[in-house]
Amino acid sequence: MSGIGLHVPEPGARPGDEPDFSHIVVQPAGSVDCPPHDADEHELRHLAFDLIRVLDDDDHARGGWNPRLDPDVLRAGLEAMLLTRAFDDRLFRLHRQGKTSFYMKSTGEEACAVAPSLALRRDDMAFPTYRVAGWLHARGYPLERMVNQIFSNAEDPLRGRQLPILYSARDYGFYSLSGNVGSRFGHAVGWAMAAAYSGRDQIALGYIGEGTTAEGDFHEALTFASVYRAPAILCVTNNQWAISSFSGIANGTAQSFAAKAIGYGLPGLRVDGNDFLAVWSVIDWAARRARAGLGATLIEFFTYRAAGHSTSDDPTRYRPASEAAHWPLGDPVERLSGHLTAIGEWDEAREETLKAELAARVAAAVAVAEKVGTLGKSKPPLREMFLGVFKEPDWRLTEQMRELGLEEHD
Amino acid sequence: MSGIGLHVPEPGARPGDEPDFSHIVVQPAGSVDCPPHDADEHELRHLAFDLIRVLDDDDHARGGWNPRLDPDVLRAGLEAMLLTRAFDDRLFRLHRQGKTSFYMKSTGEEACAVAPSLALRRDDMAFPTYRVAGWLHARGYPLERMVNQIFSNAEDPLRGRQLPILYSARDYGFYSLSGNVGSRFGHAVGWAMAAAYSGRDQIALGYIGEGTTAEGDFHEALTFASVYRAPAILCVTNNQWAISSFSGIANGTAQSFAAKAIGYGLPGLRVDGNDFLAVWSVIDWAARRARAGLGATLIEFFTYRAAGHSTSDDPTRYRPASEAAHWPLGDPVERLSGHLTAIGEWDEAREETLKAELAARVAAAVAVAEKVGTLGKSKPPLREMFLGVFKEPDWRLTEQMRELGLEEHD
Amino acid sequence: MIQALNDAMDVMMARDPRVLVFGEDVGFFGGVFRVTDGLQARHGRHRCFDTPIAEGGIVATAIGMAAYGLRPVPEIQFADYILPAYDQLVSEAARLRYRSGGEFEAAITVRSPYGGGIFGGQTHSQSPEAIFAHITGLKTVIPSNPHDAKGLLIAAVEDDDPVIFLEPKRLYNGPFDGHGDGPLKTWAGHTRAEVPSGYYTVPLGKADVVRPGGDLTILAYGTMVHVALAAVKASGCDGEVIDLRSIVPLDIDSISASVERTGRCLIVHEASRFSGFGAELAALVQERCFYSLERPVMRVCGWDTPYPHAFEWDYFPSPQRVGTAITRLLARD
Amino acid sequence: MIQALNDAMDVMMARDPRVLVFGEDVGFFGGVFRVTDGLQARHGRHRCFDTPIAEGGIVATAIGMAAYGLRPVPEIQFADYILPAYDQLVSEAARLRYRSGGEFEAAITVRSPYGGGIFGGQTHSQSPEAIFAHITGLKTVIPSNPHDAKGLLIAAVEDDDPVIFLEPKRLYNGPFDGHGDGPLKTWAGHTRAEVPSGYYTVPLGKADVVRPGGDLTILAYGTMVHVALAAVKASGCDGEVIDLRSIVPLDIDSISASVERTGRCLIVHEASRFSGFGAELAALVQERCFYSLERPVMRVCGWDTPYPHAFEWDYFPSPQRVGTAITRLLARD
Ligand SMILES: Cc1ncc(C[n+]2csc(CCOP(=O)(O)OP(=O)(O)O)c2C)c(N)n1
Ligand SMILES: Cc1ncc(C[n+]2csc(CCOP(=O)(O)OP(=O)(O)O)c2C)c(N)n1
Ligand SMILES: [Mg+2]
Ligand SMILES: [Mg+2]
Repeated sequence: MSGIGLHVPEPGARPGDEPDFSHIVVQPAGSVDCPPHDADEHELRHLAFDLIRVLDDDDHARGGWNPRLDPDVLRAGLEAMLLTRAFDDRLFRLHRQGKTSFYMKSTGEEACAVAPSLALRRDDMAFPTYRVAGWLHARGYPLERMVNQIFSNAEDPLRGRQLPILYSARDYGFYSLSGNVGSRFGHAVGWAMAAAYSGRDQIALGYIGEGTTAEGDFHEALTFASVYRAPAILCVTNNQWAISSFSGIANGTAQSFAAKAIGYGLPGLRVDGNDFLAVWSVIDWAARRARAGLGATLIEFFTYRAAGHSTSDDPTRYRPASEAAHWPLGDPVERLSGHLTAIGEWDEAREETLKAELAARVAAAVAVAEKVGTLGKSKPPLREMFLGVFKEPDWRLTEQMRELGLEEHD
Repeated sequence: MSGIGLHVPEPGARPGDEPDFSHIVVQPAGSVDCPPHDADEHELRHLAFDLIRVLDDDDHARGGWNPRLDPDVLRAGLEAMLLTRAFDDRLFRLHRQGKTSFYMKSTGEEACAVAPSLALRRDDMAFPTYRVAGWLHARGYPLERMVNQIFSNAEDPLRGRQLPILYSARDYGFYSLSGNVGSRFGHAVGWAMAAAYSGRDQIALGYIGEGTTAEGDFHEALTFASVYRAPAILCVTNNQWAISSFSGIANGTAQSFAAKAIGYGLPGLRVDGNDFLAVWSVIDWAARRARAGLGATLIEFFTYRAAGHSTSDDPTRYRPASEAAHWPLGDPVERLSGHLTAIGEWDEAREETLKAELAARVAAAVAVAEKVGTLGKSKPPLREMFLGVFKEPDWRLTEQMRELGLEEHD
Repeated sequence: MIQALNDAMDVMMARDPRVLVFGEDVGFFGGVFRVTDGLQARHGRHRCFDTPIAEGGIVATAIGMAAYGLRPVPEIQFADYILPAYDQLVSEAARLRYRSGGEFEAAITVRSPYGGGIFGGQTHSQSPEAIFAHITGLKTVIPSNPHDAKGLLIAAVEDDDPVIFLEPKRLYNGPFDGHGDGPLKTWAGHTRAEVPSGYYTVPLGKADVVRPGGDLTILAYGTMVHVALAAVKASGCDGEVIDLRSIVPLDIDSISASVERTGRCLIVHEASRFSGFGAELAALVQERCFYSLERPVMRVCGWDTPYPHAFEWDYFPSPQRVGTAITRLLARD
Repeated sequence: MIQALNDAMDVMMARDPRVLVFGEDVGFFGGVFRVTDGLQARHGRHRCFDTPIAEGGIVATAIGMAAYGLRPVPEIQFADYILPAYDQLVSEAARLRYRSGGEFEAAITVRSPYGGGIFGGQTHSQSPEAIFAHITGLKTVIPSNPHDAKGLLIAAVEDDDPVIFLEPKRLYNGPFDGHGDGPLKTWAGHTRAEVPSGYYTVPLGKADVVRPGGDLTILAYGTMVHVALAAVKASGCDGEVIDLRSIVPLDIDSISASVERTGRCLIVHEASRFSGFGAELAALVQERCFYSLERPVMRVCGWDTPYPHAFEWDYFPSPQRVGTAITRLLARD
């Protein structure tokens, strides 16, 4: 289409239309070459336009990007993804019951959080979005701590100060979240630069949604990463939607978010985000590159946001209700489970048992947290409102505490 | 180089070193193909890594990008470039004499301002940087108005409110400048979208320095241009330096600023910015593309800032004093003059006459402006300080005017 | 109030082809608070559309459009997210006419849901008006009811200066008296909920004495107008409540006249106190009415902390806190 | 003062390997005002380096480094250009400890040349302190002389909270009494120009009574301290001049004690008046010292216009304007 007039892009399908993913080219698993991790950037440019996939339709792993993981690792990944899903389902329902003010699911995108969490080291640091709770589940973060945070109750590790799910978990390599999108992407690069400056081989992993790549923060982070060769992995989770806006509102006429790497002289990898093995593999490749002092890699996780944006959202208002079911790259949990089954390391019975066990674990954690209290029924001591603003409260805060009848140390 | 540690890039040469431009690959003029202006973006990607050149070392125009301009047009371009240079030289000296607070030259980059100014229409709009005064000279903007602005005197068209050289000249297709770099790049896109919305085939030309491409504004402008297919030409003047920082501080490991276009799905053209014909030609190509409703083009003018950054700068502190003389792409004025001579349309005598005439024109304009007054010796009426803040001054401004003994309308 | 704001844009889009509405999720979806619902369907995709998530880019685009001659009405999804556009608003929109000697101007109206009271936590609850009030060249409008919201928004769109239009999101669906645990009220039946159809304006810079009184003057805007009214009622005093409606331009005459009469002044806002807009109001009142003042000008504001999720109802100025201040101001020595 | 600031960084870089200095042109070149001159040569390219022109990116990088455990000291080339980093400073640096329950903190010191008086026009002259003062979680420091500059900068670098360190560029090369046409003075011979070598601190939050007096209290910071002193001298009155040194934390006790004694208070700053930091000072003084005040608190500030190039000396608060205010404050009725 051309001609004069203001062009405003539209997605292929709106409510009432048939879902339309005909524009998505799904390359066969194993068909994309896997160059060495220390290859020159200009030899890697085509990868930004390809789609790296390992798991084939017959549930087998194919090609040079196959990470050849131990079945135990695969099972750990499956468990963490299933736990993420069980937790999401339960907490979403608790929101409906008014026990918290807010919740967000990551249904369909679990592999993008879980595989990196398992693939990277404990002393690396993720700079998360609100949609990668799987990182914490993969590392065994205590479930009741998460629920306490979500309930803003007396045991909330963030002391009632933060919106539900905006976790911070330093010891689990999970940087402080905030409601603003994008503004931590550059922190990942600064953290990585600090690690390099300190002579350590730790790396930072930055997450950003495809919609958020439009923010200036994204560009500035990539620029700094390129200039200082920061040991960072910068990941765009392209789940096709940013609340109600389709990815074309962020990307215009471009087809690949990974291709943005080219302008910075960085490798850009485009990967099937619903393929646990492929996600693991590109993270591992980029981590080896970064630890070798060769700088940052931009990765696009090509996936689909199967749930609504948040508890405040109703996606049937702007996209066909059945769109998720038509997503050509399937479901990450089913695909990994299918692969484990195909290689004889898993079966339906084990999965059912595991699911029941995980549901019970979540229920138990919720029960513990509910005993402490749900939103409004329990909260941290009121003085927490005034603490942590500065290292030491100044006279304004102490006076204001006094006005509320609080002492600084009580 | 690799290995752990914080990598900080350095230019090839510092004061005391031999200038080193060995990393610059100069492709022969005429060697880069010229695809049709309505070609698909993905067929154009290689252009972002090439260097479009028309004028050869023997002063002849070569290849598909030769715009085949009438000698009259070439002479107009030469005259405007020489005028820019004459004006710069004179005003720079006036700063030394304390007649103004500030001045900036564009020596070596005149073609990047003059060729687009002549190639585009009067109803198009440039969103300039402080280094494209040639745009105004090419369109016959009255010299004494420029000098009055530089002197902030009673006849200053910007009413004493703005730093010297931060012109605004709507009728000449020249948008209001400001001291902030980059923050008008997105205005170009908005203006272009407004033109398209209005059903007109006007286009906007945005200028930005290569150093300033690091700002988030740059990325956001390109994103909007891509999404809404804005009829804009977005130009990076890569003059190798941003005050004391070499281009590697903006571009990291990437070699091409034009390549940034690829991530937005836009064509990126890299052009010899000291080649008047090549600059003209890429602007014309991009303008035809934009007017056809095919959206924006990113252009990198590959050039060299031969002068200091501004009157506050001393470039010999951070780069070899002789670097400009070693610039492999020569001088835009000499190259165009050489070409005109080679095709028998110009000679040394005519050039000497023209130079003398231009110097006289500049001197005459300065004399007129000096009669009005130089900085501090003459200024617009004091009430101009309070006008134009709002359409109508509110009580605060009227009270403050009164405090200074001014009436709103006197 | 949502409908009133929607109406205002609808009216202006119908009257003036130069009016465009855009922002994150405002197009097909109609905005996360549904304030732009139906505008795309009625006026076309090229007049009401989604934008990339780039607040700086949204405002930059709007300024460029305004420079061309259009009258863009961009939305920033939450006022908390206006900060990435702060440079565009301050360095560009606010200065364009001034620095260009009048050649260009930025007649844009930046709408944004604002303020707390919906358990939105730190970044869906903030009240950043003070950082705009300080910027010369910007106007800042904050309506407190549907009638004003529509009339002020139309006036803002027609205004040739850049306007920051902050919509107290706690008032979107009904008035709110500050009792976090009270029943939800809708606008139905509220005197200022009757919104004339079609075009009308409420001028910028005219405060509204929403409750005349002689005992003391309460200056408020947005949600706090309702909290102040509730507090006055509860206190049983004869307090005068002034709804400023716009903080720039500020209706200084109404303020001075009232305080000169009452001799006591209380300022209420949600934003944290230190260097908030209440400071300017206090400074102005004591400058202009010093010799009429019986008591120091008092402020009841958000505490000097970030907006805290669990402590929302401790942070948000309550009728009780306002009441305590009223008592102090009215106390005989 | 340039040397004192350079010294402070040099001392801290030598003492603490976590201290890094970076910004536009600060590396090889040593900064456009030469404040970082020699630091790269002495401490290495990885400890003092140039950055891309992206103020938001500079601050974001600094925050990430601080989260790792370093103590970055980024420079923003002019305070006018800090606005693209405003979101990073407000939404991230100021909130990081609070929202993370203390897991991370942003111990950064953002230095920036600030203020007018050098014919820098609109965008090399502004004084944006008020937009930082309002942000809870940020500290804001403004030195007025070389001695304090070094001691305050060292204290800022050691502070665990994010600090905005604004350097009045008119004072870089000498004190300045506000007479735009007077001869240039250097720091030589000034009592506060003697800078001890090595490490020392001037604590944040302690004001300095630079001229004790009984007639009235003048609150000032940065360049205006010198203008205030000149005005007091010219007026012949016994004015007390207080140099606030940091506006957050604010030394409220010194302010109150002085105004309670003098009963008259004048506030002077370069930034435009409306909703400037002087508003908070006026609000606080009348709240705390109301019954001691003989006159309304007055403000002498930049006008409510952008910073105007040709009218610099009409905009900049002059000793004359301060003198007029003194006369009004001291007038018998
Ligand atoms: C700076 C900022 N602007 C806008 C928002 C409102 N907002 C929250 S999530 C969101 C969509 C983000 O989409 P995307 O980046 O694709 O992430 P996803 O939700 O798909 O994971 C928006 C616009 C915000 N939180 N922060
Ligand atoms: C937002 C902003 N940051 C920093 C500056 C200071 N500054 C002025 S010019 C300049 C260098 C710009 O370099 P470049 O973009 O390459 O343009 P050139 O001067 O080479 O034409 C800098 C850093 C500014 N004016 N605005
Ligand atoms: Mg998304
Ligand atoms: Mg440059």
